[in-house]
Amino acid sequence: MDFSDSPEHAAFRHEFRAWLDTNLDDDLKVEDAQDQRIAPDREILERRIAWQKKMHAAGWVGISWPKEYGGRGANFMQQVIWDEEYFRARAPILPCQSGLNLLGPTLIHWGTEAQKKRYLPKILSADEIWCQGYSEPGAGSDLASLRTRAVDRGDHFVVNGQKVWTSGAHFADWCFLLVRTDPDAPKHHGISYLLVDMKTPGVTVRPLVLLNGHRHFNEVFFEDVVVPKENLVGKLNEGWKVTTTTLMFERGGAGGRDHAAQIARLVELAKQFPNRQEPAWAQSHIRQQLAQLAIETKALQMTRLRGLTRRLRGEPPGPEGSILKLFGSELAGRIADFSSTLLGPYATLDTPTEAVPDAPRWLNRVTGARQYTIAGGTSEIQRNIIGERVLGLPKG
Amino acid sequence: MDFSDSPEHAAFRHEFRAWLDTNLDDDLKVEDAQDQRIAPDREILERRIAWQKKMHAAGWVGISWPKEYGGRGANFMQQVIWDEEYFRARAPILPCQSGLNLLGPTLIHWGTEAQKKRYLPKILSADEIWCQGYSEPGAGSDLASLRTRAVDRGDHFVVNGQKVWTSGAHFADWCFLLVRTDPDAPKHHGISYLLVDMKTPGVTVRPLVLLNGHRHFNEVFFEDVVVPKENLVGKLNEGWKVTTTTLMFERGGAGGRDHAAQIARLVELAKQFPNRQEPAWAQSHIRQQLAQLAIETKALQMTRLRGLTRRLRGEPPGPEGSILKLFGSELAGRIADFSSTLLGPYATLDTPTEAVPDAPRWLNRVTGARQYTIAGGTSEIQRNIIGERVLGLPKG
Amino acid sequence: MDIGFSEEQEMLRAAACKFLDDECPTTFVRRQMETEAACTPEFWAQLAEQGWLGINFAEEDGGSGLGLLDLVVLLEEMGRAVMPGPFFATVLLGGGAIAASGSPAQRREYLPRIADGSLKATLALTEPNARWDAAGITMTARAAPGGFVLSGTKMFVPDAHLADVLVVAARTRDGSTMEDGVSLFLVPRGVPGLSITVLPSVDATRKLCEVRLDNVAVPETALLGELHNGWSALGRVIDRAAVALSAEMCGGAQRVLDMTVEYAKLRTTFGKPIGSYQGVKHKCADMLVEIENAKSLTYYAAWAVDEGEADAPLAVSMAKAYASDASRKVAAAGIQLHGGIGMTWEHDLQLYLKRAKACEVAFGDATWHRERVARLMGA
Amino acid sequence: MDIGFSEEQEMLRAAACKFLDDECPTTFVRRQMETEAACTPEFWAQLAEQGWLGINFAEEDGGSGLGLLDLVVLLEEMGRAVMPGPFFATVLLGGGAIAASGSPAQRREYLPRIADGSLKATLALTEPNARWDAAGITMTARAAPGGFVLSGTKMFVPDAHLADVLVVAARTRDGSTMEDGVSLFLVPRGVPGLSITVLPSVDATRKLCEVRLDNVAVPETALLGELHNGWSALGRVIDRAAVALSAEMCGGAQRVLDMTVEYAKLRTTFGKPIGSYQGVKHKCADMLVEIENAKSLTYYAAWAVDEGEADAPLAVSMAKAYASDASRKVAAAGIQLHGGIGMTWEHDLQLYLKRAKACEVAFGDATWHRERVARLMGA
Repeated sequence: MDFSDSPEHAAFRHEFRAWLDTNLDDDLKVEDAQDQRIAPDREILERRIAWQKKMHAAGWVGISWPKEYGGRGANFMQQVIWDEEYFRARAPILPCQSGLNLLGPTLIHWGTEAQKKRYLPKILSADEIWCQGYSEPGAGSDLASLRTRAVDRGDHFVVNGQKVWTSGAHFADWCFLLVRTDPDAPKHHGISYLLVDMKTPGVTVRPLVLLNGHRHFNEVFFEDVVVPKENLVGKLNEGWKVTTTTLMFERGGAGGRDHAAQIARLVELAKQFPNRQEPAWAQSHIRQQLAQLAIETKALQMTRLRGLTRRLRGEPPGPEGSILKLFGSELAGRIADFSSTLLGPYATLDTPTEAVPDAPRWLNRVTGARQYTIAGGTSEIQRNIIGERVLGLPKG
Repeated sequence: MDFSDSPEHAAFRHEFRAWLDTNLDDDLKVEDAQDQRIAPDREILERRIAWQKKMHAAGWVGISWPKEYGGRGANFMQQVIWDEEYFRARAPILPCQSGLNLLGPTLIHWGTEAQKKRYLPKILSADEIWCQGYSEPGAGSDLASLRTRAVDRGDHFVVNGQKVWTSGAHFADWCFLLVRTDPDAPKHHGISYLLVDMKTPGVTVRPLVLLNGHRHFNEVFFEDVVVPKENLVGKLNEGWKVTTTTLMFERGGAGGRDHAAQIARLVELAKQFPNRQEPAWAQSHIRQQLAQLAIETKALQMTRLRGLTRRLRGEPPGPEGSILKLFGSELAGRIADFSSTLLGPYATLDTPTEAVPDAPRWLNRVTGARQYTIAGGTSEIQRNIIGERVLGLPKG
Repeated sequence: MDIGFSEEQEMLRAAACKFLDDECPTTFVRRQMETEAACTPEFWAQLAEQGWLGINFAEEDGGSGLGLLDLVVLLEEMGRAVMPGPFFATVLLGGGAIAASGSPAQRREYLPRIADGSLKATLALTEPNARWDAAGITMTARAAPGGFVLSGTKMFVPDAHLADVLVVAARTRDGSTMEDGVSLFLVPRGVPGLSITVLPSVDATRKLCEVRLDNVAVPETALLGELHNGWSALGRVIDRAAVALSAEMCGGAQRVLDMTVEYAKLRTTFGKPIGSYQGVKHKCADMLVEIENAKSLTYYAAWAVDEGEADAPLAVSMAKAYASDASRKVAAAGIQLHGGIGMTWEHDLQLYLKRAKACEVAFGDATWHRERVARLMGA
Repeated sequence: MDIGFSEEQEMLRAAACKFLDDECPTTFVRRQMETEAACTPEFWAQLAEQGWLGINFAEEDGGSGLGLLDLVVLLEEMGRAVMPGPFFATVLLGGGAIAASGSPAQRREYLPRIADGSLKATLALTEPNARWDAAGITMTARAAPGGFVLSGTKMFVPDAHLADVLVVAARTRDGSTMEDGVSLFLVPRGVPGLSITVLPSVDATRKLCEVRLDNVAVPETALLGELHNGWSALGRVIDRAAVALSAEMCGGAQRVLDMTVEYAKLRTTFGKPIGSYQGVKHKCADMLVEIENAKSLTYYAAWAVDEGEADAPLAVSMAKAYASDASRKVAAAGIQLHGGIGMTWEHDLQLYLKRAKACEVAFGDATWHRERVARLMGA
């Protein structure tokens, strides 16, 4: 067992860190690493696209993709180090993140040569932004019960239906979409995986504003949308198989790693904060709670590393991602709750004050914490997955 | 709304309190009011039988029973006051408690005149001790799936099967028993309610010792046990209906009321206890936790009183008993957990020490706390009842 | 003992419920959130008409002379409706302080106008130290010819920007205890040296303000209650406010549970209503338990305050502590069980989540009140 | 980075698992619980034969020179088996202290005999104040002609009644810090003035003792490590003990989960296996999360201690805090999900519940270690 980097990995880490230190401008850095919006507005989006192009030019985008497709063929540990350093630098989410993490690996595995050639380069270069068309109203956790239909019209499909919770659809050029192509087949069969140009007539995007006012998610409506046959990924009616890989990547990637930074800031606040005249830190219940949050954060980090080790040893991403998702997102909620215990009424202000200059950020966490235990599979679903797939308990 | 006694009720309370003060000897008082054993051993049982006789002679037993059956016809509020005062005095459980609270009301409602005359007086006088033969191995929460069978042999039944979790069976003279009399009927039909003399040949009692070493529960085996026909209560195959009343009484009665006394003692210990050189009470996390437990205890008490009000206004005992059972038993566990936080290793000693003379009592709570969230319907079952019967959510 | 509401109280509840259903649907609430006033003059006039603005004032002060428990009934319904506007600030805080401390002349001057809707008020208590007790009061009021001069900063003052008059707590001397030396002053809007800034905050239906007093001169008649001895009445006003917030939280949480149960019966996943899964069902059961307990403690606290019971302060802090936690937990669980839809701006749950958070921390959060419970228990 | 166990460690685990399955079934554990020794001479000899009693000692001291992480593997299995007897007291405490502080002569005298099973030891650290840090040590050792005289009372000393030698922590001077002035002494069993009382306690597989020293005279050679400066080595022994207990708790909790999952698959209610209900399934999932996290922190702490990392003390306290809570919660959940049968003497769950409680509070419970984490974080 060894928790430290090997010399080669340390060198890789050093190289990337140095590159980021030199190249990442302060005004690109994100204030809140838990903010998963690819950009709050069009202007910032453009800046982030430029940033991805710069990263790409230096060979830092899609490093785990095979060399033949423009990646570096980086091994898993290098990808992990990339993530850690990128995150540590407070670099912004890459605008093509869903293309890089979800569609890209899927196409590399299932796509035709023509598809790979057509789409992969523009993901890396940020010339095309992708969104993920999976969730539907009424389906919720039961993703496979989707009802958006694609009807075969010889050389093309005609798509009708509605998707929901489509992140970044308002910025996206393309959408990778799950549709039902055989309504008579059992739920998990008869689904196909299509690539849809968002400019096709009949595609309408409507914002789904969150309770904190953030626009990130959308509803996307499809009305007689024509999709060429060559945009089918994998075989007809086998889209569920195509998508399962991607879903595992999504779950594995969740579980905020911003916790440690938040806790460090709360310790700082606790020591300064003139709560009840003595610093809050002088009260043992504050220390107890902060220590507990720090312990849980460390536990999450170490459990994540143990999972990575299994991957490093060549095992595929498994349901342990659910443990990280479940615990990490619940922990984010506990940290937010504690911030309100510490800051009292200051945690309700959406404006900086002398005592708590970063109050708005805490307020955003306090009201937004539930997002993490819902989006990407609710805590209830994660517990089902753990119970059934890890522990082998029978389905309900 | 009025949280105080009316003048008549205050007088009743005063009378009973005064009687207890005069008549309850110190050596009869219970150390731990959460100890629900009718007696830890035969000798104490005899003393408690004598105590019940004394109570009975003074007219304090079965006060809510109608006068014609030896009670006082006390109203519901008087019964509540009786409970509160009896409990407050740390008087021991009456040996005939299950006869008084469960069988008695059932017989008064469903029994024949002959049955009432035969059994009721000896419940009041403690001349016959009863146990409740409901639970079975393999049935658990699903009480109605019981399999102990009674076969009709003309003038008598022959009973075969096994009961489990039978409190006090090792002291009992009689058992009120649920048996299946029609194996072909749907689960809740085909059950009958029998009275069985524990001295009948074929009845065997085997102790089920608890993890804290307490003997309270038993397994009871029935092998070709002959039960006369006149010992059937209610109609044949309608035992489930007969028993439902009793079950409601049981649930309504649960939810320990010893919490406040325990918390008072913990406050005392926190102020004295030389934990880390300063008194534990000086640490805010100790104060926070004790305050929270006190608040929850008060909440339980007030929610109980609100439920009583509904009963006082003439509504029958409803599923709100599940709220008290659920919250009260979980709270007992939280109090026990906190006692271990406060007392540290002293909470693991089964012997008095200078620092914590009552350590064994706390240890017993620490290891035994789970009892309360299991016995009498698990917390899971209570949540089902609340979800389905109070909130109207669909069955699973 | 009888711990149910009286017939009159049930009638009051039914009337409030109907009025708010009709006049204060969430479409109305959302419109008001966008405005500074968070309330229309018409709506305020209707509240006056219902007799709610003077519900607790004595009849000779233009009120109905009802108790806190009656007000609790009303507040539960207001919480259920997330009623916007300066009701809490005017009736419980400013009005409450004048009713508790005012001379007959002061009461006659202000309370009838509060009751008839023509005057709004608030209480400027808390300072940047965010304390809710006497020790938090550091603003000074020094005697000056013909009156007093006040200087200092108040924070988190509810709806100060709407108030015609502010009751300001200030220190007039360093006393032997923290309570000794606190005095109350009536400060009218627009007086020189007074500046009020609305602070954007979580609950737009009721604004919080920063109030700065820079050598604000007030006449002797501005003194409310006894010089140096303002705390004892003020403490009771704060306790009533804490009970009021608890009642609002009970009402809001009940509404969240109702919405959640309704949704859990209709929404299906994997072919069954989500409410049939124990993961949802048990969480709903826990929500109910939280709410029932919060109500029990709130009703008891209101009764104890009305009756002047010795344990009233303990009961108040128990209620506020429990209700603050319960309402946060219930709001979070409600959103969790609604899933994605519950996180949206469009869904009404957000209104309840935000009001719950505002009520939770106002006038002492659970931690603050637990500390007070401990102090009262340990005494 | 590679956070898995090595092949050798996996072999050690497999061997330990097999040995304990064969030699230490719960029937054996239950028989030992009834005895004072809680262990047979034969079983102890077998442990020696496996090389486990000297696993961490240097090879020149008769041990195998393995690290704490290797011991963690073993301890997880011992926790899984609720292995009875004075292994923890002898190997981690008494043996650990001698290995950490002893002169070559002292190590040669004691460690080989511990490793070969012919000598048992323990550490007398804690006093009636129940502290686990240097400030808790108030027992005095005063210099006397030819040696020292020790007086005072130690509490919660594991298996002192079985120890041939006790390492006793005492204060030899009032230093500038609490740590300064702590010295360690080797006190053999049977020395005049030493009295040992077994205290009945929750976990009968390992007894706790009260140890009184009434003017116990020991020679100069009894001093273990440097005079006045015993704490730094002792602190490391205590940290290793805390990691050891964490590992045992991980093993025990894993066993409880395994038993629970197995039961939940077989036991049916209302016609379905109870494990198919979310009320049970989700609780099992939570148990797994607790256990995985406890293991992660424990492995990291053991690695950090072995490597002498700067954050080792922080890592140790994080592991012990988390594992203490996790093991209590898992044991309670295991019983809850078993229902009635889990509460009985007959069912093995009680063994795990009781061991879990004993480990939870020994060498600092979660609260104690959280305070240490805060101190280390805040520094």
